[in-house]
Amino acid sequence: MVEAVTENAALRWIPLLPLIAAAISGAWLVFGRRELPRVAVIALACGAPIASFAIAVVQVFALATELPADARFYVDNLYTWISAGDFHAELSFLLDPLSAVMVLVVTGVGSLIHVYSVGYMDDDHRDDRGFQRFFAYLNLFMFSMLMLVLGDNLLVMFVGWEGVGVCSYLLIGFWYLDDYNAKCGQKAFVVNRIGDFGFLLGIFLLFWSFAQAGVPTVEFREMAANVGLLANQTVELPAWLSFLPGYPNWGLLTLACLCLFIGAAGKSAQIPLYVWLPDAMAGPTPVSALIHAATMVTAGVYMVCRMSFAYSLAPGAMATVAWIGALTAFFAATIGLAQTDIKKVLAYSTVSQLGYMFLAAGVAAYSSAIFHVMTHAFFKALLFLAAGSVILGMHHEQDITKMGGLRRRMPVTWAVFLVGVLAISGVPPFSGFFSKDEILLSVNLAHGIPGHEWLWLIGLATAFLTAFYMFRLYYLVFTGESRADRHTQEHIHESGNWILFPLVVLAVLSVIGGFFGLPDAYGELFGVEESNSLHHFLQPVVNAAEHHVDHATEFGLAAITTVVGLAGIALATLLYYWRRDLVPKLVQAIQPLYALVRDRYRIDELYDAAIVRPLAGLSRAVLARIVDQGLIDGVLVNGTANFVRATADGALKYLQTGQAQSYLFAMLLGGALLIAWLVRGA
Amino acid sequence: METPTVFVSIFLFALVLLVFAPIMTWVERKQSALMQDRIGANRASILGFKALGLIHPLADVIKMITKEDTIPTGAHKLLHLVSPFIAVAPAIISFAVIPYGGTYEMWGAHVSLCVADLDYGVLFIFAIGSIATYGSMLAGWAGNNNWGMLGSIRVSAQMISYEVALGISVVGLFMIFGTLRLTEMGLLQQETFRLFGFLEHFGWVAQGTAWIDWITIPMWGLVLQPLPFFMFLTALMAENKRAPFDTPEGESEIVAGYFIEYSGMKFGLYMMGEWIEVVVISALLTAMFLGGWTLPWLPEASIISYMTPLVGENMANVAAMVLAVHVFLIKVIVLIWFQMLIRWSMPRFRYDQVMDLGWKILLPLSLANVVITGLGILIVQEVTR
Amino acid sequence: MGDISPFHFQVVAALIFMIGVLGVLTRRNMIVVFMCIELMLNAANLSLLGFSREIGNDQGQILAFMVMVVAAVEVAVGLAIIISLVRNRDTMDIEDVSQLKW
Amino acid sequence: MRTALFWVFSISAVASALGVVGNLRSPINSALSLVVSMLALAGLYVLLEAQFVGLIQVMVYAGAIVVLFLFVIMLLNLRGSGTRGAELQPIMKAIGSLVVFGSTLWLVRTLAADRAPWPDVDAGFGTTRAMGEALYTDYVLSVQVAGVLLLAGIVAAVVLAKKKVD
Repeated sequence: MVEAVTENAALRWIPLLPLIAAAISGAWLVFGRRELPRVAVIALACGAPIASFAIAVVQVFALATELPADARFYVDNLYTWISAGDFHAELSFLLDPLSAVMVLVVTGVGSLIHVYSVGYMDDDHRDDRGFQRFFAYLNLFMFSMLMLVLGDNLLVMFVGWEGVGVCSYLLIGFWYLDDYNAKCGQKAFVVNRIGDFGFLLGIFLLFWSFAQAGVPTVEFREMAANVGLLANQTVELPAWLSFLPGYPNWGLLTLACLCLFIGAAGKSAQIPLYVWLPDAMAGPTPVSALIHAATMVTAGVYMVCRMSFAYSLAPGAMATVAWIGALTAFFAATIGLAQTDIKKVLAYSTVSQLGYMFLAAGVAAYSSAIFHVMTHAFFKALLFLAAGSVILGMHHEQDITKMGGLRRRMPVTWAVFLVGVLAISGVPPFSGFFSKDEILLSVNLAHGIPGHEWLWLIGLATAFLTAFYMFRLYYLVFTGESRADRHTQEHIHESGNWILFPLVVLAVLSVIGGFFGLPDAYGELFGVEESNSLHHFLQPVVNAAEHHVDHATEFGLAAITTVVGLAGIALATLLYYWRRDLVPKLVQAIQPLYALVRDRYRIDELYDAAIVRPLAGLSRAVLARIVDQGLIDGVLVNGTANFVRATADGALKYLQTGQAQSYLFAMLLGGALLIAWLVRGA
Repeated sequence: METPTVFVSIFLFALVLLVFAPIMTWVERKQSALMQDRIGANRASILGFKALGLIHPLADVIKMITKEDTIPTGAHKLLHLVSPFIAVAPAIISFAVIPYGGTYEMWGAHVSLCVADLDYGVLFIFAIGSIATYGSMLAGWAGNNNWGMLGSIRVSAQMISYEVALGISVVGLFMIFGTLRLTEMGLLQQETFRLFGFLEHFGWVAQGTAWIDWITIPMWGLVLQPLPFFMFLTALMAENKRAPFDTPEGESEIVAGYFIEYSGMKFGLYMMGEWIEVVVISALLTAMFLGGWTLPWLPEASIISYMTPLVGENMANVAAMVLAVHVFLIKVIVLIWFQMLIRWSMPRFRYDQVMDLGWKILLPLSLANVVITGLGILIVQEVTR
Repeated sequence: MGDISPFHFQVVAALIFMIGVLGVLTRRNMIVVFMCIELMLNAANLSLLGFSREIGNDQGQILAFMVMVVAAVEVAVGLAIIISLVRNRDTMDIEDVSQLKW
Repeated sequence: MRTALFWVFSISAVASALGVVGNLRSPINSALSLVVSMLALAGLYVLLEAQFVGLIQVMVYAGAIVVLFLFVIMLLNLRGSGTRGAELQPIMKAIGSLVVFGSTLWLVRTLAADRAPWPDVDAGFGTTRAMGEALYTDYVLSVQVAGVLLLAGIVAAVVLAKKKVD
């Protein structure tokens, strides 16, 4: 059942170009005496992703137009990476509709952010050669992300998966001279590693079970073709897990999908592993936009969609994904209400939106999830970049309580930020409206998921909260009187063209992005057949649930969503535009709750007390003292050395006479004995 | 090759060699006299007949044989005795593999004008030549003389050094001919190639253009590998230890070097060894680079087939054989003359200059030649495929 | 004496090898010890070539060729070491060079 | 013919090998015995259809290696190294090596069983062409390694012999 594939050797250049650029500037950093000329760095760093984008556009266009809808597969097989017995893992790239959308988003948004970074990092002099180092990392990230997206099997995907983790770590701690930034990077890395461990377990489990079934493979299309072999297999849970629902027998695929989802939760910042993403804001703002909003954090969603053939056979795992997604969306949105750091607000909003995507994936609306990935990439990148522009204008001030009234001083930034806020709030016809609406529609119709009505309500509530806190952010930053100190006020300025150009492009995309996936019902209003082109493009490769509803229901639900969003906007307008004096009173009234929310529910402290400290204590007391110093150092390392020294000094050294001939004599006697032993039978 | 014909070729070979060696003394004297603008070698006479000094070799022999044979005290008697023979023997032995004519059929017998037509002919000469070192080395040591000792050290260093360049300089030629057998090399050098054939090959002129077929070049080693010819000649002359490479003798520095303690016919053997070596060098170069016994543009087979109707097959072969030997001799004589010219033109190199020439000039050039020849062969193969 | 067989060559090889061993163990002059090592190498070569001829396989000849290459290098380096030793310690006696001990 | 040549070569090889070891007067004599041994061995090689290796034996061993030995002996100007007693190692080692001698002969005797006489080999066996083809196709890596080894040896010899250490 494996579909016909078409070889296409152009694919390899999409990830290779950024790698080459990263290698050149990285090698120059290591071996060169000084930084490359700025022009060269810019040409290299921006040229590579732009060229990748160009290749991607051409190849995706060819994919969409030249191949029949049910066989849209371009494969580029570089070489056999691992060959062991029956098992072969190729280093190969796959371009199908799913990865096509992701590649376009990654390279397109990535190119814009590269251009933006030129302006943003231009006056950064915090450390020597930072400019070139930054772009080397950024290009390396592009390469890893493209490996992840284009990988034809789980192993290649895993390489990219780990690669983006490393780049994320490097870029969060980019200004490593500040201890706080370095610690944030470590936190992100460690939390991601926990998720990656689950991901690895999932890969092993899948590979093992496919091998048991006689198909040793990790390749996506082969797995999808043979997944039926595993559908009814179960695993027996050990007794100490008897509290789990469905004990004692779980579906094999359910277990595997849950393991994979742990990885996705780590990478995409879902409960309980979301804690790293807000701290990741320590990195430069373009990094937050590219990695921690637009691309890397959506890798989990992409992976779930990519593995949809397995998830579709594991309803338990699907329900888990949906519920975790919904809870994360709501939970993060509430935290977002009380944050005062402009980037933190956006970070929690990212976590919340990612929750939406998992909600969609969990109800088998994969194309909606990918649609939201795309629109979210546009407007969230836009918001982050605009926030970066604000931060630059305010001389690296990130506290929104010290901003205000920026509308006149930064008109372009203001305009694009407003577009972004409208898009994320789900105001029609901005892009966020369509994608969010489609997700909520799918949730409402997902009768297979237990408690889907509740999921829908949570989604709706999240939409309300999203609209509220985003407009709170907008009003606090751009309207009213400036609350900054005099000196800063005098120097507020609009950013340069390197920064404004990507902003404008992204603003345009945020406005029109929704029309790539305009639901069919809307299309029919304007007489367009199958207007949801994204959905129809993706449909052959993801096992999406098909649902048919009459237009009245669809428009009705959309109306509810819109009204809820507008209500959130209205409340924000009331509290933060017309009657700002009400806010302190309100806060006073719910002081304990407000403090809890402001402190992010003290989850970090909980983790610290429950996991980090006991673990560190155990490591220090037992592993470090007893195992490492006592056993390994004392007995194994020093003990071996002492033993050897004692025996050598006591006895063996007298064998070494310094006379070459006595050595030779011993050697010959040994050789003679050996020969005698070899021919003893003859 | 049947046993009787071996004796034929050995006889011819001995004739060539033994006639040449004594005459060399005369040639040497005459050449030097010519170059130094004096009349040389005109004293010895029999009943007043001087015969252009041709009687001198005879006088030399008589003098050497009748002279007292001295053995210094403290000398290693055995080695002192055998060293001269070790010096001469390799030169004579190495002649065995050099062909001075092709293979001819006459009256039912195959006559091959090559005593031992070995598969690894050139290698054999190198191997035998490397033994010649002992003759000189041991001579200096056996005489229990410090000058001799210095000569021995110089001999060994110089000969080992030049053996390296000697071998590598002709690797390019082996690559082109694809054989080490000297008779095969001779046959291959009869062939010709069209100098402007590439014009036709690339289509720059029309196929079958007449003048392109006319302008042909014999595939002599000298044509194919001009630089190695001179490098090989240089290395061989250095191996032979004659001026300008005569540092091991170096009369003005270490008196007479390794043969300082020799007199009489033993000394004569060293001289004879050198002269035979001159002939061997010329013969070897002729066989490898100058087309051996063949005439350019005129293959031996066509000569035989042209003459057969006139004089019969046997006589045609005999004629071709005689012609071949003479062609070979003429080429050898030209080369001998060339060596004499060098020997009397150049002053002696300093010792470090000898080493520099061997290690820093000849060796890198030879290696470069191997690489360049390889590239050339590849290009030719690629183009003509 | 009869016709010879490949086995005869192995006997010759063994004899020469053992003569080399004898020399290495009993002589003190470093250069002579070194020559005896060369004898042993050559005996090994003879054995290799004998077996190569016996089974009609040229791998033994290749191996012998490589042994010669290694021997050439070994002699060059070894003699350089001996020259250096004689210059610095003024001795050729292998028993005088025994500093490398406890 | 082959039998006769075998006896000539093998007897001279063994005898001159004994000469290398037994000549206590001067290392020069040992070196000369070594040359004879090498040449005799080359003869044996040729009897074994290994013409190429035999020629290389003459060129490398007789032509270069032993010359190098002689060169060093002359350079260091060694004329004998004293009395007989000073040359010989303690009897123990001689006895030990005789033990090994005996065991080796026993090994030879053991191996002597089931020896095929002379198998036929094709005409190309051991020729320069066969060796060259084998060396530059199947064993090309060995050739390259040998080249690197020779280079290293040249450098090492030059550095070692160049100047006084300390």
